[in-house]
Amino acid sequence: MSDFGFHLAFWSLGAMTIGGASMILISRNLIHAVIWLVMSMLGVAGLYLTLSADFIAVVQVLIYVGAISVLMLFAIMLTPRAERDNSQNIKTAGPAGLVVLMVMIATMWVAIDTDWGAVREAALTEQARLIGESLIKHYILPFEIGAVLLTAALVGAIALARQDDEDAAIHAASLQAELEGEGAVDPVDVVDPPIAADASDSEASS
Amino acid sequence: MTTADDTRLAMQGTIEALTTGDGSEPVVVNLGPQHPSTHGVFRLKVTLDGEIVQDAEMRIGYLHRSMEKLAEERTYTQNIPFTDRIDYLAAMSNNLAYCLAAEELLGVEVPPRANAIRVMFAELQRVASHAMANGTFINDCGAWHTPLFHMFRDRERVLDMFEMTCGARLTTNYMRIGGVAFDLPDELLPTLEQFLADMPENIANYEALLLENEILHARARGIGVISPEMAINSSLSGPVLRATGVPWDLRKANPYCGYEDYEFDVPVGEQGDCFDRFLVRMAEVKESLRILRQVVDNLPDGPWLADVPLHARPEPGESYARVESPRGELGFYLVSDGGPAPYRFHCRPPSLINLSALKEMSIGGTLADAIVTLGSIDIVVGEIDR
Amino acid sequence: MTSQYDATAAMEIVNADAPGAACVEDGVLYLEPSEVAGAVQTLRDSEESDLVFLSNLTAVDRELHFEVVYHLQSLDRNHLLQVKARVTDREDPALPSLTGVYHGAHLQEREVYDLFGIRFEGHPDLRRMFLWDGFPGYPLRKDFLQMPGQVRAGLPGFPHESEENAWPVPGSVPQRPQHPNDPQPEGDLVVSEEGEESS
Amino acid sequence: MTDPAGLVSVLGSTLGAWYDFRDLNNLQRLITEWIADWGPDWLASIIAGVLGTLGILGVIGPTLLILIWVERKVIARFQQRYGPNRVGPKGLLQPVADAVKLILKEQLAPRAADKLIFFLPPVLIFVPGVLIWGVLPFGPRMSVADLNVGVLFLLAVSGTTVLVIFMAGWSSNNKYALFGAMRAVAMSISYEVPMVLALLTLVVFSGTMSINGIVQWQQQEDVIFILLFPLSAIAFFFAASAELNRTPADISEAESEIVAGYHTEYSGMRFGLFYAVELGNTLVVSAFIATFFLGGWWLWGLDQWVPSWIILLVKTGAVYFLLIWTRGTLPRLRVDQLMGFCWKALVPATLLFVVVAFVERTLLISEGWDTTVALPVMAVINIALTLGAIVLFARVSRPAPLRRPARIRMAGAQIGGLRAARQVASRTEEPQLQVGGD
Repeated sequence: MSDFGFHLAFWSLGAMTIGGASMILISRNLIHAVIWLVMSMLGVAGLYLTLSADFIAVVQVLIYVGAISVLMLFAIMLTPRAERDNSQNIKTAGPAGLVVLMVMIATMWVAIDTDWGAVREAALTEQARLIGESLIKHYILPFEIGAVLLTAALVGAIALARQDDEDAAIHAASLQAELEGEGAVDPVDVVDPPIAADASDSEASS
Repeated sequence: MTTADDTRLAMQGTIEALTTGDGSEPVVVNLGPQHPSTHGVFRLKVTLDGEIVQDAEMRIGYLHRSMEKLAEERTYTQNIPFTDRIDYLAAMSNNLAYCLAAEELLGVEVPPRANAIRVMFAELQRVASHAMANGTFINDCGAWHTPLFHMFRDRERVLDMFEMTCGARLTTNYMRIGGVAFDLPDELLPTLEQFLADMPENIANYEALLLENEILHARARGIGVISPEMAINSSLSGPVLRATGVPWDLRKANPYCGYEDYEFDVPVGEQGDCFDRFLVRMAEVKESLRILRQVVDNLPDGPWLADVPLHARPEPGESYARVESPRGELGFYLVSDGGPAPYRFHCRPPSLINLSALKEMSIGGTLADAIVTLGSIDIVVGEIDR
Repeated sequence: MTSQYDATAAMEIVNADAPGAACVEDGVLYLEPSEVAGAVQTLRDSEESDLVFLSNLTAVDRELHFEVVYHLQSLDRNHLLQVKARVTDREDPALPSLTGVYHGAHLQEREVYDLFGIRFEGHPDLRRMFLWDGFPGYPLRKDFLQMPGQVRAGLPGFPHESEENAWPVPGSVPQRPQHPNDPQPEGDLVVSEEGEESS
Repeated sequence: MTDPAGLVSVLGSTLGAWYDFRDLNNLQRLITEWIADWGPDWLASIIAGVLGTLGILGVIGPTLLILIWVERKVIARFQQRYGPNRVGPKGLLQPVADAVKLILKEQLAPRAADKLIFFLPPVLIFVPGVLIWGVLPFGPRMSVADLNVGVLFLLAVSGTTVLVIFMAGWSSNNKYALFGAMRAVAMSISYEVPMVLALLTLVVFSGTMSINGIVQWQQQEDVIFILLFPLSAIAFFFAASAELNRTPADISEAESEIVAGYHTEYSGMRFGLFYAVELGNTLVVSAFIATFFLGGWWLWGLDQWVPSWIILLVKTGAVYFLLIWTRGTLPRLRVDQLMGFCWKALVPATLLFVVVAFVERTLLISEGWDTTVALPVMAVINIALTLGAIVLFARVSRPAPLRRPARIRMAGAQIGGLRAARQVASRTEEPQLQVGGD
């Protein structure tokens, strides 16, 4: 591809990425922010394409746009009052901005200072194969550790999500007791299910 | 409001959330009044926790036409067309029930041919109504109208026969106090013969398509279950009651129009779930065809309308007549004060009363189950609201 | 064939449990309004009457009082009993609710409340059903929207019986001018006469 | 390969000439080469891209219009109706009339809707809908972009549709729409897993991620993948029809439950766009099923005689008919049943077949077996495995209420209440009707 096309793509994708990222900061609605984030991620995927990294680009879309942003939306939807204006924590904005600015300057300095040794070669064709081979040959240990970590995280997430009804009942009862001014309550008292299923109704005459 | 009040409220909210579910807020969804599955302007207000129904409350009255009041201003004969509009999917049954009540009040003897014709049309109406009920039920289970249209084909043929006989398809206004309005036209019996000849194959087709359908089983079995005790206590009737295993059919229990002369059986279900209601309706269609066969074979000759004055003034008194309409026990309670119009005209609507247990049937199931349950009860909003 | 359950037998069953709760007039069982729920429960639970099925529940406005009518059915014994209760207070009519005895009474009692205004005490959810909250009056009462000229609701008689019964009943429906169905006043036929002349 | 004396030869063409309608790529190549002669590189590649896009749109547009008619006609035949037959010959212009009507209709937006996000989805949903066509090979060289990560591209692009659906449902400020969106998202996340696994089977076995590569592998080995991996084909078919929101998996726009799901609030042409994309997606999924599992543009040498894209279209039509058929026949599953089916049945089954594919591929390479013998044997083994898995699933997965048969008994002389009910139920004779059960 000629320089003109490359520059056109690079600058428009860069604008898309940075514009999307800026809009995340500006937008006060969390759902809007996620949608801007998606735009930013799509820009990054496009930048990968200009680097002839097909595989990474496609994976970027598959994972970040198709999965992670959807998960974020899910999380926001399941959070009470997610549509609330999220611009309240204005007190911490100053220090946080300072930290971010410093990190950004450091990153840019590294980026500019490093000699990247730009390669002007034909695109790698069999990227997936190369990545796969390096993953299971050179980087087998980190790959395995990552896999174990992810499995552990998965199990942990399930364990957390399956919070027992018992816990909820105990919590509710203690709150109730507090409300009535009775002090703490013995958990044993409330473990019984609150409503016993009426067995007589479910028995047909058969 | 003080801060302490705020805190109390928040705590109460948390307690509620913790005891009702996984700490999430319930969502209230209005199914209706305009909704594809409420079969008319019926509104079901469901409170959902995720997809689970926590509470179901029905709001009705969108189709209320104050028929009971209007009927007090019209003569006994003039009231017959109202009964068509009460349950517009089973107009013949409603005509019949009202005429029985009026005849009881007036002490009219109905000629045998009229009785046979009444049975014929009541059973045809049952076939048509059950075709509609089962078709829409499968639709509520999510089928893309295919079984519905197949069953509509049968219903169309029944309606054609109605049209042939009395000129109307839905609001028939065919029954009269003392008989029926017109004798059967010549072309009716051959059409009915053909219909009776074709139906077994059609029913076999439906059974092949639907009875062993695993998805239908998964959607309808064990859904909307009600026990026979609860069903009787809730005054449920018709296929909803019979699906629980209670063999209660007014055609057998209190035969009218000479039903005792016909041989038929009362199908009952076992588990009282939506699928049993569907099966009971399928079986009832077959029994109706059996009755129709006998009616056609033993059709008596003679007058079809007793000599009843159009301007009848019944003696003061009251009557309560019931028939087994496709939806259940349909009763008319008439009170006369000796005047030309009923002093009180009351309809016992099976659709409305069958909804008594809707809440109990739907709570604990998912939203989709509630829809299937509602579909299996087979409501007609005209009859609910009157 | 469903038989009518003997009202006297039913009275005996009820009175054995709550003396004086029931009486029979003209072959119809009348219940003491305050005892309705208990009496019906007795009839339901009694082995002999076995009236487990509430077939119908409605009311009739007898102008001096309301009559609430219950049709109770025994399925296994296949008999029907008509039970009535009189509510005399027209200003604030009230009756015990049957919802504790029959679950099926829920909607029927709401309907009666909606259209007659009879309160059923103990009903868990007594609201108007067909009409909206705040609807003025109770339509099935005979004095609902009482018409001018002391004309009673309902049909007074057939037109052939008396001149007075000819439609429209005087005073009941306001005369609409110029309606095609109305009998035209004299002198309005000029148009047609002209038409005849020109033709 | 010698040029067979086919239709094309009769016309006196030689392979690779621009008028060889078997491979329309030649025409595009002619144009781009001509531009490259005098113009800059980038213009040629842009023109090539535009031509490809136009070609795709030229295929989708009219096909959609015809497909609406076909679907309605076929469904109507299933339902003993005539279907559209008033507008134009045989009702062929009905979709046009519908489109005109939709365009003329007022476009409503709920007052409380999130306006920007509400207006975007009907447009955005077109992007993946069109992009996905780019990697579909219509012939040996007839695809707009023959990516070497084509399979991944397909999954990535189809995955973004969910986001658009979510935007539509969320911004409508309607509970039905929100329910539809939540269901669509939950279902799409779930069903992507068996879809990926089913395709992974093919990728592992054929050793390429290029879609054209997979077709060429089938051509080379003279076998279609549905014979080798029938369970993957079934799983992919079901997962795809779930992603397409078609009965029996149309829970995200379940008419009888949540009216129209995520597009409840869209009116006029906005709804029309959703509808069109949905139909277009159905077509493209049929095409991909035909490509992956039925050999795509290849059909045991017939592709030498008949233009390859016609073969693909015929296969697509067959799969599409199957989709219409299931839609016209089956009721809808419930949300939890659909999810359960995905996670408890499809994912383990497809995972099993990924392992099977690994083993078989490794054996083929390491043992150096003759594929003409080994592949049929493997096909037989895999078909047996598939049948076994299906039977096992049918046995194990039935929930408790379905294990008992539903019975209808006749009351006979017993008419009455509970006592009669007990008598009827205690009868020992065969019930009148007995369905279901183990």
